[in-house]
Amino acid sequence: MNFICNIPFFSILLSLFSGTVCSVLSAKAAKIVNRVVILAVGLMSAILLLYLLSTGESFIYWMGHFPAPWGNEIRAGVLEAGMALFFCIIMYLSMAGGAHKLPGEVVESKHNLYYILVNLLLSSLLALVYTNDMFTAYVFVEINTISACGLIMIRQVGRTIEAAVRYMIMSLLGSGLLLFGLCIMYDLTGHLLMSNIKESVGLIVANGEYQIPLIVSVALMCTGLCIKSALFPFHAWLPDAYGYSTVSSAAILSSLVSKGYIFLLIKIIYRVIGFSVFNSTRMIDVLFVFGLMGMIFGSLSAIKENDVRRMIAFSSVAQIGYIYMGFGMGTQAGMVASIFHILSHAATKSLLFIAAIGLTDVSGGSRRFADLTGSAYRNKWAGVAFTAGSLSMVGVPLFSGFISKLLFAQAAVQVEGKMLASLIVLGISTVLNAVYFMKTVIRIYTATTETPYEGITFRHMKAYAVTLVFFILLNVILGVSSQPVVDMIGQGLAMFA
Amino acid sequence: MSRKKTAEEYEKTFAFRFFRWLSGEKDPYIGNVEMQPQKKYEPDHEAALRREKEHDAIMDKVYDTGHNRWLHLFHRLYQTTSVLFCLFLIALLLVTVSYLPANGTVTRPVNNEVSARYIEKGLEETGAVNIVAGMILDYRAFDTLGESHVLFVATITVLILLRLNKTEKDEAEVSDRRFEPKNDAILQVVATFLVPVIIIFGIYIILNGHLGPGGGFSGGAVIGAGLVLYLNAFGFKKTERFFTEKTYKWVCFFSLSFYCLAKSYSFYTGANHLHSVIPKGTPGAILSSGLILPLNIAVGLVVACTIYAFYAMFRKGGF
Amino acid sequence: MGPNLFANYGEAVSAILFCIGFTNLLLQTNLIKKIIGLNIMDSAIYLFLAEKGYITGRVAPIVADGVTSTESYINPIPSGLVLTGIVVSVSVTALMLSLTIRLYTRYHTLDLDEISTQLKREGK
Amino acid sequence: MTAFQIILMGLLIICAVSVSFSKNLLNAILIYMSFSLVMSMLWICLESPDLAITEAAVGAGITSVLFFVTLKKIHAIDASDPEAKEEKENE
Amino acid sequence: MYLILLSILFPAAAGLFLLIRGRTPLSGEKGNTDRKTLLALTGCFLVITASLVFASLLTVKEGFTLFFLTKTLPIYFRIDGVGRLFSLLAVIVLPCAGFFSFAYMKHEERESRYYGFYLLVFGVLNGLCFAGNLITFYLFFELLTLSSMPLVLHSGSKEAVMAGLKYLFYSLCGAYAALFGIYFLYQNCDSLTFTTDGALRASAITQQGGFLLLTAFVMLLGFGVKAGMFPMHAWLPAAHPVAPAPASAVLSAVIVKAGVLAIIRVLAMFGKDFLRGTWVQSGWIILTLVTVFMGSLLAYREPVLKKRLAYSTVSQISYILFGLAVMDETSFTGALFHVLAHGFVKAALFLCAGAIIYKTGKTRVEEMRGIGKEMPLTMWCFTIASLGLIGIPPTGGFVSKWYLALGSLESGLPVFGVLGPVILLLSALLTAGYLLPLTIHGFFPGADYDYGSLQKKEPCKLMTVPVFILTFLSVLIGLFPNLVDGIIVMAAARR
Repeated sequence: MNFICNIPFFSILLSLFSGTVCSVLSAKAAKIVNRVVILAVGLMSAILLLYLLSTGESFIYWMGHFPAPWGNEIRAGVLEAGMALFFCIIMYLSMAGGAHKLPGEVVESKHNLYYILVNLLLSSLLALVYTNDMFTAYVFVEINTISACGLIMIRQVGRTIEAAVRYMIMSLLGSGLLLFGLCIMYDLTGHLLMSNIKESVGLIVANGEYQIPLIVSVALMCTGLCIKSALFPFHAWLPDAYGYSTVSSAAILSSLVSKGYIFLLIKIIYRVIGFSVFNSTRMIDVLFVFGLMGMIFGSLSAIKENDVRRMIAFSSVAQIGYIYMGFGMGTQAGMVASIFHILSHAATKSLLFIAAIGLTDVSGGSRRFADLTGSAYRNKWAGVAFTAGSLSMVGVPLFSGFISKLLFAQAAVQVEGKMLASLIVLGISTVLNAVYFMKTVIRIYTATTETPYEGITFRHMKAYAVTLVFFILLNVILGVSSQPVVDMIGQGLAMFA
Repeated sequence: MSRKKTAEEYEKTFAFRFFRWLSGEKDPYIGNVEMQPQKKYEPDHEAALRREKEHDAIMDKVYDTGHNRWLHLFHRLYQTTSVLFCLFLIALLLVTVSYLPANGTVTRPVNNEVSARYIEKGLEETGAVNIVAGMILDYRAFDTLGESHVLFVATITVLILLRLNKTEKDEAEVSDRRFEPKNDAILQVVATFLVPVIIIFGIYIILNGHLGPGGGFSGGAVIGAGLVLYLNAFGFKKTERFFTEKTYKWVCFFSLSFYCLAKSYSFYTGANHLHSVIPKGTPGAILSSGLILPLNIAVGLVVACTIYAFYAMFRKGGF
Repeated sequence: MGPNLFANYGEAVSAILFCIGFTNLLLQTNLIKKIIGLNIMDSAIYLFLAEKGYITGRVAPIVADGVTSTESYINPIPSGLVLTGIVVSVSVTALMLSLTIRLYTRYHTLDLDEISTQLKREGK
Repeated sequence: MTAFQIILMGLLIICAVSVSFSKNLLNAILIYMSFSLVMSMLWICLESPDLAITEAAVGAGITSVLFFVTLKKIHAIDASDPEAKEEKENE
Repeated sequence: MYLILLSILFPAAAGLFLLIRGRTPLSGEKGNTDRKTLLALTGCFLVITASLVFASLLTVKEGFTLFFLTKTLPIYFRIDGVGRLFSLLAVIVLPCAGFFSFAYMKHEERESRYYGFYLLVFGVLNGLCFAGNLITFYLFFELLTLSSMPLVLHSGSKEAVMAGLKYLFYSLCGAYAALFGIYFLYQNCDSLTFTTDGALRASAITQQGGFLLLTAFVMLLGFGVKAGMFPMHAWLPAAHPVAPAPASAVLSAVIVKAGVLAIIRVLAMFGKDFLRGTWVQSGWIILTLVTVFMGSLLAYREPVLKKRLAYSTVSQISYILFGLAVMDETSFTGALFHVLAHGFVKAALFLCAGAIIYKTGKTRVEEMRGIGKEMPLTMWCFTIASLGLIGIPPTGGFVSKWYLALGSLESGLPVFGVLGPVILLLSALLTAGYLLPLTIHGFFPGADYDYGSLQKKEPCKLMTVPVFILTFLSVLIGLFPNLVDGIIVMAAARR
């Protein structure tokens, strides 16, 4: 076995171990460890990705001395490695972009705890990405949930604690359903490993035995993950959680945590149930409908919002709707579009959160639109970044948002029954997006004659500005050279089968 | 014959609205999209206060469920639908259960080659008499590694939520003790007898984890419970002599690090098909079954400390 | 209805318990009862899992007298999974309870709806 | 054995339902404690002694203690309800 | 190849430079010098850009691909006949209006922002004209909307912001409607590169003909928003009165034409043979005729000068669209000719209106009695341009309308072949009705006019010269249509 194949294992264990290590370090050292770990994992994932692209085959890695159905396994393919790399990039940028807010919002003595949470979150995301075992996935979903909850309430104002409680309640409902579905699946197949379950599911479908439990199990697992990733009717916790937590948390939560669950769902669809079996259940129609509803209602709530960060949070609801709509189409193209949208949305949404914090900082900390007037002149970098993010959200060509919408539309055109609905909703939602994002952009670029607030120059926020530049670059790269990414996603999905 | 309409009357007609739309005078945004003209900033505290009061009044009106019949009705409706939904869920699950393979039989899919190998070869491959312990700490050790980190991250969140700084801590302790007698004699006497027994029992469970029922987690929980009892009987002063936040931190750190590193070694050797140097020992002996015993000890330490930490955090926000 | 409802009475009970827990978690306004509901829900799932492993007439998977034949022991896998699961649910319970304490010190109520009303009243 | 199991399961359901409908929080917690104990007995019946030990230590022990402490904390915050002395429930 | 890229990127970069660097000119001595440098810079930029565009118009023959957006979607540039024509229009009108605004914008705030976006618009327009496939075109179409919006809401008053938003939303909705058409085309074409006549696969036409027709109609409507076609024309009269006059001139003379260019492209993609005689054509002709007539009628009733001119734009653009909708060679020539003619004339008219507003502050038509006595030069230009818009022989308007009517009659369409010219004629009469009174009352204010208070208010050279140039050009193409014919024929051949 090639040494590079150890990388998934190393990345998970490294981030897990760094969490433990941070618990005895001072805040400063913990911060450094955190950054180094994220960078190292990102670097390793990049190497792994290159290696996998060159070999063109996925591989299985034993977690222990025992082969397939007896021991735990992790599995790495192009898609997994790419996701890991992307998660690391976003996480690093989010941490860097929000670092200057941390001292003001979190008690000094709890900083190292924050970094523990981030490290563990990273490790759980990596494990979710790489795992080949359902029960391992469940355990790491729990780590993910708890550390996300910690990220929400690390800034201890009333709102965040309330949001954390709501988040936990919804998440636990989701975990419960997921675990129950998993148990039924275990009962039917007798396996916990994804590849073995898939074989057995194939047999079950072929025999026509246990049809109802199978469908119920699939439905339970899907519902659980949908609840956890804040699909439309289950999004009540989201605006407060994203709107009031410290900014790095908001960026990470919106762009990574929910995406981790969605990626797990993709794995379940492809590697556990099988794409064709999944499509034959009615589940995809349900996902489709809720996705469409999310797209509309999320945008409508965002339009009504008078608080910029909550507005961005509501926009997340709409964007998650897009992803589920892609699932609901039930085609390979729809899936590719959804996965691309995961990337594009993660890049854009964290950019928006980080840019928004720059704008609110120069408006006396207020998030109301009235106070934000002209803030783009006071903090030029944040203004430009916010505009770029908005353009991407609205779907202007050259930004990543356009490509994902293009892919969705292309996928929709191929699906007979759902074409019209998805295209129309896509159009409406895009226009609604344009309404609230362009409104904000105009607002922040409306010059005020006299402001009580001080501006900020480049010199005082070097790290912040550089982060923003990287984010914009990421967006533009995704928007301009999307073909390699799309190819990679296609290749990764092919490896899934 | 045309009748001259007044301006007001005319404004209500369809033709007026049509022509207004035709000539592009109708603005669909006014009143719909928030966009107000630029005003100079004038700090106006009175207005702000007044606004706040009005806001409060409105909120009172909206959320006073006692008088707001519609909201009340909505709540009722919500609850009814939720109950119905749950009944539906029960029915669905029962139907599902009725289609599942029959319970207690050997022929179900669950009893396949996986469990067969655990039972048949478990003893020789892991060295653990307790097959469950062998399974969770060797075959499926990655899950268990995750599990102990769940506990760890939960402690971290509890620390974030409840840990107080020095001065707050003292106040918290005072208020915590308000309702209970200090140094309850009965409790103390009972505790003197009970605590060592409990703790020894816990240690037994941990050390016996690979030989019989039990293991790190349950043993750790028992020890933790013993510590909690001790704390209740003798107060924080006594326990702080041997157990402080620092102790907790380092015990946790070393146990988890050991766990992580040991498992990493075993994963690494396993995946790369290297020979592991850890001896299996004779099955049934206390020093046997490779890494399972040390891992059980590590887990036990972590759990005991964590449970004590939970309790102390809940009681006074630190220890 | 399938053929095995009465044979699977354990699973049926666990399904009912699951739903009771679910309802509690969803409907109770009181946070502590919500948490109890959560615990009941988790326990129900563990019961369901444990029922999976049980085979009539066999004993717990602790090797006695060196007998390692499949015929003598029940399936050990569910027990292991439940063991892991219980730890998870304890952690979550502790976290939820500490959240409850924080929330109560801040808002002096355990009712989530009331808290959101208060939040709106604060206007922040 | 089966009859015993069925009785235990009936107890479980009774406990769960009465938790849902009990007005007093303390009662609810006590009932939940007994729920855990019944559960641990059930696990003995299902030939899983590991689980029984763990459930007894955790469900009936630690979790309940944490519930009681929480309840006590809450009453302490209110400083009005003096009947919060039931936190000495371990093992 | 680099010339094309340069002529797009240079003005854009220059605009961004002004936006980033520029600060509001201060009052006093320092502000004055600041302002002078700003103007000098902008002037240089405009001239350089114009020469770059001319150079690329003359020299560049081949298209090139910049990069690939996705595997089958290249960003591709090429200069063809139609693009050349529109680019010519832009490259004449934009510098003229730019120099005009040097004088006009003197007292406005935040000039650097205005010029920055002005240059951006210039660059984007060049990109739009040189775009070689539909996706590239769409990219610049969106960018055009976004970069021209700040020009509309420049003054920052409530009306301006609302008008800007209105413009933005109308345009975006239209563009998205068109985008869905593009998705379908992408599905049913081999490539999205502009062709002369139809790029649809034959199989697609037979299988999904009905759906493709719907798509075509939606795309026409979507791009028609930008061109101010009837159901979605309302943004024009809202945006024009609030925008600075030179910005209105650009908006009306060039940016609105982007919609026309888009529709020409769409038409070419679908192919005339595919659309001819279908319900799409009839529906489209009806819409254009309604717009032509309604626009003139509304302009006739409108008392505010700039708004009147805006309605006039609505009406006149639909002349062009009518010419396209007839799908006949002659009328197509007429339409292209009208693009130029209307561009020059409308720019001149708006600049005149701007000069009047700048000097006298009067915005309503009835206030402008005797204006010809006060500002004779401006009013003469106004009059000549009006004649051009009405279509009186020596001007360009006559030639284009002649071709339009002729083509419509030749096309042999059942009803519209005859109805079209009639409505065009009616509308021309209305045009005369709403433009000439201004001249008449301007020069002959009547007996009761108080000549005592009369004073010369002729604006400075910076204002008059651009107006002269544009007026002169509008007459020139009327006198010597052959000058333009070369380009038009080329455009018509390679559309």
